[in-house]
Amino acid sequence: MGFLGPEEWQAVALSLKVSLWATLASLPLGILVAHALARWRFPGRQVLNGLVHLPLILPPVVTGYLLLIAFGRRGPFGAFLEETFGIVLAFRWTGAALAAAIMAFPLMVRAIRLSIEAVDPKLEQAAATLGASRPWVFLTVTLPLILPGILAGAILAFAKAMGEFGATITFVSNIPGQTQTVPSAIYAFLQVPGGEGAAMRLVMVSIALALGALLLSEWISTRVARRIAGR
Amino acid sequence: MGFLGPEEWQAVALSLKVSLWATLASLPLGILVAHALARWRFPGRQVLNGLVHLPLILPPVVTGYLLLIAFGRRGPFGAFLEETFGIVLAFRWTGAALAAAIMAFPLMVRAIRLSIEAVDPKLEQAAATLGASRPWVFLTVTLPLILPGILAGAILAFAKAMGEFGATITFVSNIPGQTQTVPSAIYAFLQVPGGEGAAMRLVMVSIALALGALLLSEWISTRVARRIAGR
Amino acid sequence: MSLSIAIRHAFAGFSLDVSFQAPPGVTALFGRSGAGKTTVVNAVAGLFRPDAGRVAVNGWEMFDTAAGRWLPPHRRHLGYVFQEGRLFPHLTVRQNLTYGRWFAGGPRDAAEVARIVAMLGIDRLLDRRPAALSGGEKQRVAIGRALLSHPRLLLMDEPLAALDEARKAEILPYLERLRDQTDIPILYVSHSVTEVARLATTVIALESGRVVKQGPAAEVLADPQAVPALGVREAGSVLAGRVLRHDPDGLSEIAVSAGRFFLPQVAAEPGAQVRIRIEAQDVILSRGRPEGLSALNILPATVSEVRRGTGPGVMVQLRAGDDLILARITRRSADLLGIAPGMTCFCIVKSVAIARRNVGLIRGDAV
Amino acid sequence: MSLSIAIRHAFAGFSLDVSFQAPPGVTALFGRSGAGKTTVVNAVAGLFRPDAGRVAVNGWEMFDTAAGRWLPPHRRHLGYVFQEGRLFPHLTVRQNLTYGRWFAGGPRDAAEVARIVAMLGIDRLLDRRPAALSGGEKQRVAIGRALLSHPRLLLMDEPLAALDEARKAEILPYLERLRDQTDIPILYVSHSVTEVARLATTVIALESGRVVKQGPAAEVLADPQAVPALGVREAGSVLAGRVLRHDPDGLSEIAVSAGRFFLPQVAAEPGAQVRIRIEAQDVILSRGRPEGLSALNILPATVSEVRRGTGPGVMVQLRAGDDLILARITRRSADLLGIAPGMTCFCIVKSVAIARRNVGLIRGDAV
Amino acid sequence: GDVTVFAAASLRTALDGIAAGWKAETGHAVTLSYAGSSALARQIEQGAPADIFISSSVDWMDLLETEALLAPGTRRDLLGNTLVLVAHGPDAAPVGIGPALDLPALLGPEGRLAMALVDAVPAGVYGRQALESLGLWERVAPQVAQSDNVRTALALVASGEAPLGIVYGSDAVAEPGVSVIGTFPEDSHAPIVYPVAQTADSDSAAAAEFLAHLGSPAAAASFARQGFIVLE
Ligand SMILES: Nc1ncnc2c1ncn2[C@@H]1O[C@H](COP(=O)(O)OP(=O)(O)OP(=O)(O)O)[C@@H](O)[C@H]1O
Ligand SMILES: Nc1ncnc2c1ncn2[C@@H]1O[C@H](COP(=O)(O)OP(=O)(O)OP(=O)(O)O)[C@@H](O)[C@H]1O
Ligand code: MOO
Ligand SMILES: [Mg+2]
Ligand SMILES: [Mg+2]
Repeated sequence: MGFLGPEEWQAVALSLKVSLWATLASLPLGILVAHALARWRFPGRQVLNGLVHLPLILPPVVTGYLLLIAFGRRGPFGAFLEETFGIVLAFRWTGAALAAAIMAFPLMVRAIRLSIEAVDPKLEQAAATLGASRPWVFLTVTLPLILPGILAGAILAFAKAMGEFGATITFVSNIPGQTQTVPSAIYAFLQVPGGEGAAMRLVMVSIALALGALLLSEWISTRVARRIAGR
Repeated sequence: MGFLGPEEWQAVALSLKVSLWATLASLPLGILVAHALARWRFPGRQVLNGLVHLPLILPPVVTGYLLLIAFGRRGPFGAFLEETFGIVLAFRWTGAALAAAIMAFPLMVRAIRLSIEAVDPKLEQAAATLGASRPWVFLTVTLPLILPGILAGAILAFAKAMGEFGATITFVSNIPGQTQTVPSAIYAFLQVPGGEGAAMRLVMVSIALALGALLLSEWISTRVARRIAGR
Repeated sequence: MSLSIAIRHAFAGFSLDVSFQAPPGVTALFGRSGAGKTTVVNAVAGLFRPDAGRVAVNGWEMFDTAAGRWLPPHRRHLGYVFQEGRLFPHLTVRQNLTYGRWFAGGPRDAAEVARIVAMLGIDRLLDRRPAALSGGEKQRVAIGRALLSHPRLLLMDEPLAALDEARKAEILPYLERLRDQTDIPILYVSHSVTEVARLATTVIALESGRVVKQGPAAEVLADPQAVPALGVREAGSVLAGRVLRHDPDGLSEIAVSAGRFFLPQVAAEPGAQVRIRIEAQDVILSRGRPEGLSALNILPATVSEVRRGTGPGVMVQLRAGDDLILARITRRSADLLGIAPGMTCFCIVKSVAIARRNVGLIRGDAV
Repeated sequence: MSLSIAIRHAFAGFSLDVSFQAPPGVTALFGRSGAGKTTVVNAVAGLFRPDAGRVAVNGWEMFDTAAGRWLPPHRRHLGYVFQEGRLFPHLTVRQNLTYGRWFAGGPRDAAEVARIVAMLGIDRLLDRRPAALSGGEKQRVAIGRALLSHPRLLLMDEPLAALDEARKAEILPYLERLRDQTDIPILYVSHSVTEVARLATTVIALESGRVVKQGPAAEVLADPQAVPALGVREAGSVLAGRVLRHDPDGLSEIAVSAGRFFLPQVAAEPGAQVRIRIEAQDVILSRGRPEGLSALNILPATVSEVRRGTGPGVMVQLRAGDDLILARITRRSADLLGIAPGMTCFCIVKSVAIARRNVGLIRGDAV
Repeated sequence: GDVTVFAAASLRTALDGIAAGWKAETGHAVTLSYAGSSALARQIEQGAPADIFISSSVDWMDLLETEALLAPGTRRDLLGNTLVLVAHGPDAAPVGIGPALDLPALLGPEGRLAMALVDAVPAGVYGRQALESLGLWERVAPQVAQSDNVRTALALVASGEAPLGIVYGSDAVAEPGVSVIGTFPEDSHAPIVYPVAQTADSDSAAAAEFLAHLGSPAAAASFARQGFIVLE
């Protein structure tokens, strides 16, 4: 507790929560979109592809601004979600998670997509001849084979979510305990004289967490690969 | 010219230049690092892996600060580069390219690494039995097979470079014609009430460029894949 | 007709136009490398969609361009043994084996798995993953996987090519039983006439994407005109017989229409129907009944057709009882012996020359 | 010794301990699926590093755990034809073929490429990519690729298994010429005794990771004791002969030590040395010289060894001139004829029973 | 009883202290969200749960006021600031700021003048106004390096990357790496003002109290310590 103050620890906890949720909640959609882009041919495929990549191309502030306009309380989606489901994203940690998820989405999708493309379609064909319908082929053959890719995509997304700043602060502001993630806290420290020390301490915590996740994922996927190689 | 003012067009041209150079110049290193991470086992492999990912994890502003400290004229690397090679990065478009390259590097490396991991080592073995040494195996077998992955990684990096803002403005600031990239220009517009219109025009140009590159890369890699599949 | 297939497709540089009907049993697709065998099988499996055609199994239409019908592979209920294995690398051998059963929804008979595992000799391997298997081991697992999926049609693309003789000899009887005891039609691709003769009910010979010969196996195989398509070395005829008894010295006596045949230990009860393939090159002809020879099988026969090619060999078709026998002898011998249609002579065949794999069972009376 | 190999390795559940020396020529690794053949070949290629061992080719040491020596695969100058092709998918057939030549640095003889392409029958395919090839076509390209890399040792892992008989028959003579006209040793894995008998100088029989039989091909193959290891169907002996002349009716006369042999069209000039494999099951024994038979080859011989097993067959070794002949007959015939060591009798072999693939050339007098 | 305050990020040190003091005094917690004024204003437009907004720019507050998003009668000018010229190093020699100041000479041929974005970020806008009114802008403009905020501009000077910079007095106060070598005359630029107001949506009873507390002597002392000028 001496290393960081209570408000900073709060930011760390919130960042972890936001990044975890952003990753986990977007994973199913990420897998679906990656699969669609890798294996299906449908009109609008390239439009979907472009859409997925937008957050990467745009300056984060713009993404945050667009989110604010769309999902703010007064925005069309924000109002709709609040009225119909009672879900409020604006200025809540859920909004931070949404921003992080959207910013990380292109990375997640690309990683998963590449790993799907690496799966030999001949194996999927073999599964089909054995009676597996498309969804079953996916669940029993493709999915297990791309687990390392999914893991890689998820961790990449998690890491990006941990570092996301521009879109988050623009969309959900920087409210301690609600939307103040580690990067926003770092930003706030850097805006005033003498805040660098505290900022660097936060940077170190954030590096430790994200690198820890990264190493864990490497370790797991090495093990999975080794198991498949029969060693 | 009516759509954007001359200063904005200048920013667009500069952004393209910076992103292209950032991508092309970091590509050889990206391939090398990806190959090392995918296929070699050496001590410090995980440290390298972590290092590569740092820009993804850190808030961009922090990366910008660190760049400034390291590559500024007074920084250890900056001074060295200036004295020995006469290369100045601070306040030059080259510095913007460095910032963009570093921010995009983890994405590039991951994409290439995944595609290297998807190459069947049995083919590389076959090449070795035919007399190809490691570098030749890489050049004649691995490299052609991962071309789609390299292309994907390069375009991803290019897109990220086009959108990079935080690290760039912190490191090389915003000098019209020198370091004012499209995201800086957009940011500037968003800072003043009523600037949204001009910002959105720039956003559209930036989307068009990056998506164009993206679609081009998709098209090329589909063609390459089709050629390999013999269709 | 159990199997009705018509497929037309044009690749750049290769066009396929194959159409045939086959009764129940094993339909062998026979032809040289690149003739189009795998392509036909893939079209039947639904893995490849030809420009035009129709595929039906036991009247069940799986594909018909005229009617715009196209069943996806997983709705076709096929067991496909691929030329290159295609095991699931992430599953153990056991999981690979039971993969198709899972979808077949049929009875989950543990004994069935055990039986097939034992037959294929893969008990030791059940907990390994495919990467740790040898080439032949992989192929055996692939066969087991297809068999265990309770298919309505079994597609086998050179399933035994990677296996050694001993293993082939162990697996062939099982395929025979499949053919005889179930209604599952089998479409079987092979380069080996031995396998074809032993298993096939119907033979379809392909050449450059066209059917050049088709018909019941016994007919096609004993047709001197078919010899070029099958390859001279592989010519031979098939005799039907009935097991009479097993002698204590290890020989089995078989009644054939022209007399009695001796074969080493036939694995069937007395009374069982068998088919015996006699390779044309293993038949010696003699004008008189020879004495003092180590060959036990000597059948009287009448020459029905003589086909001389350009080479040193002559293909002679003989009628022995109700059966046709094909003999390949040198032109010189044919001239010396004065072989001509109508002439009677004796066919001499060594008992041991008829490999066990050349003796097949009909209607599962196997022991 | 041209090839000196010792390899020890323990997998979980399978241990390998193989050690043999072989003179120049073709060394055949023979054994059932899972015996360890591919593992040995991989160790020689340097693709697999065994726990311990030594590999040397023509005195050139490539691997020696005792000396801590280990050459990487690309420094070994090998041509490896893999069990599963492994063509480069991004290269055309032509580029695949010339890949190894590029590194070999030897002469770039365009005619050489043309010759090998013609022999393998892949001219039509040169501009395709591997994905558009059939199984057999792929394997032919793989063979060409290995041959064109000017290897010091050729490793072939069941290279012909995916090919049809006609194609096999075309490729075998080329391998023979390689064996006879160059010093390139060949380590050849096969399930087919025909191939082994035709090509092998030395036979190494493996069983469960151990060498169970080794020696010169003619000896191992004519050894009645070796029959169980090779498989009864595959037993046979090899005779040395010299082409005398080609008769106008398409038969070639061959002088063997015991007399004269007639074979269909042997592709060699008069004077050429040949080796003739005679399958034990194709030999008929007769007490007296038979008359009026369509079989042309009748050699006088003396029984030298009789080996009775538990089955209905008996393996008889005979001395015919300087050569050994193996005959497999039924126990019943052996008893009827009173076959016993020392007895003289006649060996009858049909000319056409000796497949062209069973006739090999020695020292490249091929036409 | 709690209050949420949206405040320009540069006020952090002072406001954190004031809020802590107020909480100790009244028991009411203050939640402070720091970001750029533009972001905060847009968020308030979108219904952000802010009770009080302290902006670093008059423009954004004006915008909210015209949109009727402020509680009428609550807006006032809270703080002012000075605009200073800083140089790299702890003890650079002071210069006289006036039309005679030769900035290009001070900068040298390669040197950059670090400022915040001169068209967008208030500190940059004021700086440009000052330079223009002194007739210095034309000559120095090509050498200006603009940052996205004042702190980055300051960091450029502190690290020596840029020899000179124009920042707020409050920013220069605690930065040991720079020295203030001159203060721009108050009349060379529009008044630097940090307006404060309660939002129209605010229903917090404590908000008005905290708003009042911001004008207390304790708060004023705290602001002054950070180099701000307390107005009123
Ligand atoms: N995509 C393609 N484009 C062009 N030609 C093709 C394509 N796929 C297959 N072919 C050709 O079609 C022919 C038939 O191929 P197929 O795989 O059916 O042969 P096969 O009879 O199974 O041969 P094998 O016994 O060697 O496996 C071959 O000549 C092959 O080169
Ligand atoms: N990584 C491994 N772990 C455990 N066992 C292995 C491994 N690799 C191979 N084996 C076993 O080693 C034995 C020899 O395999 P190998 O591939 O050399 O056989 P092979 O003689 O080439 O057979 P085939 O004729 O079927 O190709 C097999 O029983 C195989 O299961
Ligand atoms: O890249 Mo951004 O500028 O803040 O996340
Ligand atoms: Mg095929
Ligand atoms: Mg093998």
